Amino acid sequence: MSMSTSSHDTPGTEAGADLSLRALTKKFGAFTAVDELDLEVGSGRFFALLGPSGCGKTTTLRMVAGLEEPTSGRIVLGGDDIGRLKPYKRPVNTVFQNYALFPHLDITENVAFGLRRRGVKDVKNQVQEMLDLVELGAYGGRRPAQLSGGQQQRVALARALINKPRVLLLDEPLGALDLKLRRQMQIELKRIQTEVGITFIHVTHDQEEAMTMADTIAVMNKGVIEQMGAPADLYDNPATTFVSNFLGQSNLVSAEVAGRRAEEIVVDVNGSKVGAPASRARRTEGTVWVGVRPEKVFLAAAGEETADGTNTLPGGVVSDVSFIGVSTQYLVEMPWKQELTVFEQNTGARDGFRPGDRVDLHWATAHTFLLDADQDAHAGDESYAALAGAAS
Amino acid sequence: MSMSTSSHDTPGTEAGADLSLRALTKKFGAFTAVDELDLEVGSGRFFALLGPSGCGKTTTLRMVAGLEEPTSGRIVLGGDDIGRLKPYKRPVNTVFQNYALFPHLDITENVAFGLRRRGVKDVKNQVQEMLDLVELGAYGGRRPAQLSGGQQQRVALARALINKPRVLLLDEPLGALDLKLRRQMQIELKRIQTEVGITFIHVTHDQEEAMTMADTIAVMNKGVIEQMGAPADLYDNPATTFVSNFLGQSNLVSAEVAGRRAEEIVVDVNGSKVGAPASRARRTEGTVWVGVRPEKVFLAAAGEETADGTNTLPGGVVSDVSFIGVSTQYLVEMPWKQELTVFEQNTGARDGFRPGDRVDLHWATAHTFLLDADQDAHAGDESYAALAGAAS
Amino acid sequence: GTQGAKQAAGECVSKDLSATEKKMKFSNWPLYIDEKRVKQGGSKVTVYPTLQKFEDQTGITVDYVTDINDNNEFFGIVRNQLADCQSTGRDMFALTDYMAARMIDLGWIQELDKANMPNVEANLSESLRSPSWDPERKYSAPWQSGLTGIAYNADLTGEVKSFDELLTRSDLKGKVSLLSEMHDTMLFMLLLEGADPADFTADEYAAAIERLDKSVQAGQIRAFTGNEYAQDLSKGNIVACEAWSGDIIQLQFDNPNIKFIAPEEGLAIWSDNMIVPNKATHKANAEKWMDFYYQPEIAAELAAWVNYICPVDGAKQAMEKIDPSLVDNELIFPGQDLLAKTYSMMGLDSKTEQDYQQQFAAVTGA
Amino acid sequence: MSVAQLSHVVEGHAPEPPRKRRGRATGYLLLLPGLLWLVIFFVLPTIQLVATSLYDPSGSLDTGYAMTWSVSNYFDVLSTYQEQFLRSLLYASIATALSLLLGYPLAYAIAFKAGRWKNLMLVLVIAPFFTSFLVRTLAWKSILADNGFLVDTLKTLHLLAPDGRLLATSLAVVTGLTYNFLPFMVLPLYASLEKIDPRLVEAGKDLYASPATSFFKITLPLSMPGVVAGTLLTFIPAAGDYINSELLGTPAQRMIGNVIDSAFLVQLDYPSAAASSVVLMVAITVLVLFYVRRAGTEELL
Amino acid sequence: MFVALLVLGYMFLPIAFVVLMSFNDPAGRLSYQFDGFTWNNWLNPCAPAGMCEAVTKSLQIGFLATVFATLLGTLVAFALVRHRFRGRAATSLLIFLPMATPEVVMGSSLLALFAAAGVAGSLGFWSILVAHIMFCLSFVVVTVKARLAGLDSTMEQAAMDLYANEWQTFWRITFPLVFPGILAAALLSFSLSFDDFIVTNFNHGNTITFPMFVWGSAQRGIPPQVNVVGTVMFLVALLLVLGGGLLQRRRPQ
Ligand SMILES: Nc1ncnc2c1ncn2[C@@H]1O[C@H](COP(=O)(O)OP(=O)(O)OP(=O)(O)O)[C@@H](O)[C@H]1O
Ligand SMILES: Nc1ncnc2c1ncn2[C@@H]1O[C@H](COP(=O)(O)OP(=O)(O)OP(=O)(O)O)[C@@H](O)[C@H]1O
Ligand SMILES: NCCCCNCCCN
Ligand SMILES: [Mg+2]
Ligand SMILES: [Mg+2]
Repeated sequence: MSMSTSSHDTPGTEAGADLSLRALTKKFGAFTAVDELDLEVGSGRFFALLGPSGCGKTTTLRMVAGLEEPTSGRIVLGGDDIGRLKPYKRPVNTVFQNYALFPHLDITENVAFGLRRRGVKDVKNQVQEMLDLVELGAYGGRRPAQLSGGQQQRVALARALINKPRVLLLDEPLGALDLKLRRQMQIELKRIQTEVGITFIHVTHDQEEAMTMADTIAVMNKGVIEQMGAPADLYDNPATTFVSNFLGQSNLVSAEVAGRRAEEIVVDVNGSKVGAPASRARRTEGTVWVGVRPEKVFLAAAGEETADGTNTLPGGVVSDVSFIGVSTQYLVEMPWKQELTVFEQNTGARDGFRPGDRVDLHWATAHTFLLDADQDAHAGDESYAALAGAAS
Repeated sequence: MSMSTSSHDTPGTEAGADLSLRALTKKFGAFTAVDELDLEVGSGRFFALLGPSGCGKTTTLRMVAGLEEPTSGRIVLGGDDIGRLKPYKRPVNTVFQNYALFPHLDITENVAFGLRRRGVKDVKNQVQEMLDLVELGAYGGRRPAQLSGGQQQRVALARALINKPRVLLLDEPLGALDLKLRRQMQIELKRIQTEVGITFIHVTHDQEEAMTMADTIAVMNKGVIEQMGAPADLYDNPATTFVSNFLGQSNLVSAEVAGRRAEEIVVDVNGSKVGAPASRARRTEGTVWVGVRPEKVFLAAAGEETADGTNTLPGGVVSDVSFIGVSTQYLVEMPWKQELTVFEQNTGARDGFRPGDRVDLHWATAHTFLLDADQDAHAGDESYAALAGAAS
Repeated sequence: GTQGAKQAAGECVSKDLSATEKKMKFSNWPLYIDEKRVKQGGSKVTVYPTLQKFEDQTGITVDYVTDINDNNEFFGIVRNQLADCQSTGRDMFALTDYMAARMIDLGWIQELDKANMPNVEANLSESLRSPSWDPERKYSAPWQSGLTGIAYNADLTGEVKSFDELLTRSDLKGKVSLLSEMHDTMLFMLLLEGADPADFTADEYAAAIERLDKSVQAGQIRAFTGNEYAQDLSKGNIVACEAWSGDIIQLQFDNPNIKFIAPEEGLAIWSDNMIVPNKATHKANAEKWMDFYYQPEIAAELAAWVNYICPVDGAKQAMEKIDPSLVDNELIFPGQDLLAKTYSMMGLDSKTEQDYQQQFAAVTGA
Repeated sequence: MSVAQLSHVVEGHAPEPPRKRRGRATGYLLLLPGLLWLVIFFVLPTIQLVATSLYDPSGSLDTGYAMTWSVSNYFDVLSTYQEQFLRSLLYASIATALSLLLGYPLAYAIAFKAGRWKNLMLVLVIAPFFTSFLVRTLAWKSILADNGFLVDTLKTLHLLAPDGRLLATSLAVVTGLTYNFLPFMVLPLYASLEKIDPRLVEAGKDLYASPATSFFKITLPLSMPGVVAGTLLTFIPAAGDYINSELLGTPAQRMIGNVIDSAFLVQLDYPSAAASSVVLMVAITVLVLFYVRRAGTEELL
Repeated sequence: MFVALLVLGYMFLPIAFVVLMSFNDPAGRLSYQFDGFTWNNWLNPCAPAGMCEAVTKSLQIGFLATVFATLLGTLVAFALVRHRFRGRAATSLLIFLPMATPEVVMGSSLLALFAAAGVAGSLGFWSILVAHIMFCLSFVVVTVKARLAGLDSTMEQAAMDLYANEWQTFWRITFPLVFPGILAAALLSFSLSFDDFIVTNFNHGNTITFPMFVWGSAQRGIPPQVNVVGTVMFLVALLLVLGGGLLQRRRPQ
């Protein structure tokens, strides 16, 4: 599998470098953590690597940083093969998940560390500038233990950025922060990246984080990249059940391809005819998964409305309603006993439904996608996996 | 301040007990962590205590559990004053944030601990039943270290529940779990509470968690309860800027009360007249904060639409657009330089706006609330606090 | 296995450096030389008057150390070196007859040059001139002789008359110490058994050991000690003990109620002998020392302080000038009556010695 | 449980596998000087000790000792010094128990109650090490002296019989041993107590455990690694000590250490001395293994 | 807490006595009770013949034993934590055994070896040193190992990532972070060596260390200056540890 986002697809600064991983593989004994991975990252990009725990994200980053030796494959940075260089010879820096600040050095010395190792002059000023950039100008004399989590995080960032690496690797740098602080730091990080124009490769568990920050997302699973692209592309047009479930939620319903009209594939879902754009069909015959995002679905009282160009699944019964402030989340039980999810923003424009209400589900044909039915409908659904694991 | 939710408001099982805290105060030296707190929790309720870090949630819970001695005030459970009982004499159990499982005992013995201390017979069967309830029937022989975080969490729950306490205290029991697992555990917890009918008092930082799980939420700030009620009530009708910011996000705009017509207060926002239901006005004269939730606001191209019963603020310019899958978040800069936030669900019904587009903001009069302008507009906005703190 | 410890004569002698190095080191017992406390730079220090005289007269600096507490213990300290033909760091030490005998037998002791010691030749008491283990005094010269008897603290107990009382009197229980050297203590035990210490059988010895063990088991004996008994006796932890004559007289300066008596069973008599070990590099200096202390006046001055039996003829006369009250002191110049009550233990071959020592050790627990 | 596992108990944590495989050569190179040192000056001597214990007992200093594989030495010392052997183990056990009894509250207080005095208290536990062990034991001898202030006071208060004494008793020896090895008990206890999450104790109280029950069911079991390490570090040196018995006891309190010391240094009876040493070492190893196995399988993680 | 203070009191009773006696002006030659106050012992600490020489010997041996044991032990600890090799279990056992061996046994077996090797006659400074290094070694390994095992390896990775080569990583990161452990080990070694009597007693030849001096003088009457040395050592320990703690706490603003 080979994918690429090169810098000429989207405008970006040219300060970073093209990073390209070629058939990169890492085995731990018999276990393959990263499997013939191919990847191109354009310079100046904010690239997010997303995937479930254990899929090989950290291992990939460590190979790029030189902290792990690849079993095979190459790592090319701006034309040079850096795959066998010692970590301290690579123009690549890392922001570690636990920050890994040096507890015995003050903030200034932490940030200055890389420059000093390279014998750079005028360290003082550069450090001060960098601390100002991360808004910690006044904290240079403190020890890491005297800073809060968010501040430590920014020190780690400054310590890496000051070296003007050609690629900055971020391994869940926000993982340890609490929700609100995390959102705040996301904005900071994005601001800084825009300012410095360095290529960022950002590993995260948090899809919302990936979607708001990155210009390219790669979804990784079991050592390989399942899909890669701009956030909205990936979200709207998932290529696999794994991606459709892992990135946001999806309703996936089993259906049979019934025919084709113009640019549309028509499928039969338990007797209802539903259309999908041919361009979003990953499979065009036989059994397929019909997919639609919960927020794209519109609930209507049974039999009430229909419009042209709209798919309808009738006969649902509301089984659960949860109010979550911004929106309300409905579970609707369909006649074939499957529960589908529908999100409705609480705009206040209309009253909601209650459990027991009979409803029809409507959505635009354009928002439908078709996936290969051979794939597991629950792939990538971690809460499902957790439940299954617990019950086993 | 005194508030109550009693069990006859909403049907609930009667297994739990009414808990009532009266003028409960806890001082640490000169610092007052909990300040004359009054609280009534109806039996069988799922009660959520929400508030920023350090506001006194844990201290309150610890006083109820008996792990901290109140400086003054009373704790009454089902009519009995338990405020001076030793912790091990109280029919109250706690699920600790870090679980606090006994590492030297296996799961069965962890769960059996409370029963054994009370000399209960037939411990074996009860433990097995309880483990089955939390879906860990097969794990009795393991040590806590051999379980995953989510599993440990359920053991902690089982260990507390097996004692059939009259009140179960949960101090951020899900805080350490990752996002997806957390959502999964929320569903579990809610299911179990429904099944056992015990009064739950649940402390959390996560508003979404509070809103989906609890039937009553109390928002706490600096040792006192700012507001209490059903989740939707609290969300739609915040009494203070603190609540409006802490529970979800709010746009708060400074305005002058300009008059009153029927059940509506009219205010002037930088020249635009905006209405608010009198029932949702916490202040009816002079300077006020006009509040509206981001998801209630509808963006339209400048000058395009208006409807009756709708408030409009014209002259905005889109300054930032973030796609977050389910919805898109807009920042709109108003003529008076304030940035307002608007959420729009990605229903696919229309194309979004781009940065630079000129837009008007519209929302239903009914969704407007008015707050006391003496309050800090940023109270309870933790990301703002974090930013301010970092810059200081 | 290990090699035997015996050395052939003359094999381990080092070159004598006395001519160039005006110094020597002498290991001796505590309470065995005349002392004086003098103020020096604000604090009191102890000086040894006769030793100072020696240093002044000869220009030899003497390192005088009191690190002999018990013959066997000291043997243990120097045996490795001597058996290995290495220096002990000492030029001379004073050991009791049987131990001196043992070391000479092992070939560890250097022969003395009598030409350097005219005073010794002239003044050594007749009775001490030819012990069986060094008939010609080729290797040794007595430092002092002494008596082993009983001491008690009259402040803390009534008179203790016999060794038997020491072992049996209930008011003394746990406040009695005996000497840790087998030769000292077993001599009295043999007397109690009715055996002759100068000629006893293994069975008699076994019976004596048995008797000692009973006292130990009964908790009568608080300690088996070397010379350190003096401390516990003066502190009061011990109220009565087996003791060496001169020590006790010296303790009387600080506490007149500490008494020395001759037990009804008799007394032990012994001499401590100056000997020069192999590899000592200042033998000639040591010989000068011996010669110096065999001047009657010096000997008397020493005896007047240490109160041990003086081995030097003419010292009694010299004493007239120093302290006439001591001329008739039986403990310094014993008469025939006293000497008649004294015993010493017969010589033992090394095999028997080892066996007896082991039996004794098993009782003393050390 | 093997002796290797035992060592981990003493160290208080399980071995963790090396993180990264680096050059083996470097590893061996780092080990070499230290291990060589231990082999030459610990292992070889121990082998020599065993060899010496089999020398011909009828040898003597004068003749030297021949290697005759005389296993009988063992029977001889066991029968002659049986009493001292047993006493050593008994005293060491009592002293260990007393140290535990005294050391536990101290370690507990330092870990949980000392607050800002914690460091100071820890220092106070370690500092006595620097005042020579002999000097302190001699100080005890003076403090407990028959005519000393302490005994006089106790006699005046009728807490001690008029002819009673403190010095030169089993009590003095055992308290001396307890005193000397108390820091070896307190430090590991403190280390393991400090690791205990106080919330576990709170959880216990929340689950109906009274303070006493909480202690026995939670705190104590969780501090077992410290208890095991502390008791070993106290028991082992105490069983071999002879200074306390020598200075504070009488011949009736002599321990095997005295026997070994005197046999080696005064009697110069090498075979018996070595045999006694070996017996002591074996006895301790067996006891310790037995103890660790019991403590290990029942209470340890 | 009360019991704890009592226990601390028990631990300090003899030390208080030692401090008191360091000011004693003994009336007689064999006095071990407080007869009167004087500064003399403090003003003339070296008055007793041989004592200061013995203290010097002990300090020398303590210092050298500390340096060597700390060096060798630290290397072993690094090997154990950071390297993979055969015979790890045997090595751990070998490290543990000296701690599980009573001192008499250790001292006597060393003497047995020296005797068999025919060097028993030349024991002294070197044999004491060798023995002290031996028994301090295990304690060093255990102490440093604990610190090293607790060291977060991402620190070192971060350093490498920040252009520090292996050597710089070791000296700038690993070593400073492990240093408190090494220091603690060194302190422990020094106190074990300085305090040792039993092992030394077996292998000292003609060399007199401070404990040997105390033992010897205990037989003839302890000079009060011994208490001065005891008091000074105690104060030095107190200052060292407290000072070290303060130094760690004192951090730039
Ligand atoms: N040193 C190692 N030895 C053996 N297996 C390893 C090693 N490091 C990682 N693995 C395995 O390789 C797989 C990938 O690990 P990696 O750390 O890259 O996952 P990840 O995607 O970063 O997961 P997470 O999101 O949990 O951090 C995992 O199954 C892990 O157990
Ligand atoms: N033992 C104590 N001594 C002094 N102050 C304390 C103590 N315990 C808590 N406090 C203070 O009391 C306040 C309330 O603490 P509490 O733990 O109840 O907060 P919380 O609401 O649970 O916060 P969080 O969400 O961070 O858990 C805090 O400012 C805290 O610092
Ligand atoms: N204070 C001097 C004591 C001398 C004792 N000498 C030896 C005794 C005989 N065994
Ligand atoms: Mg990872
Ligand atoms: Mg809390």
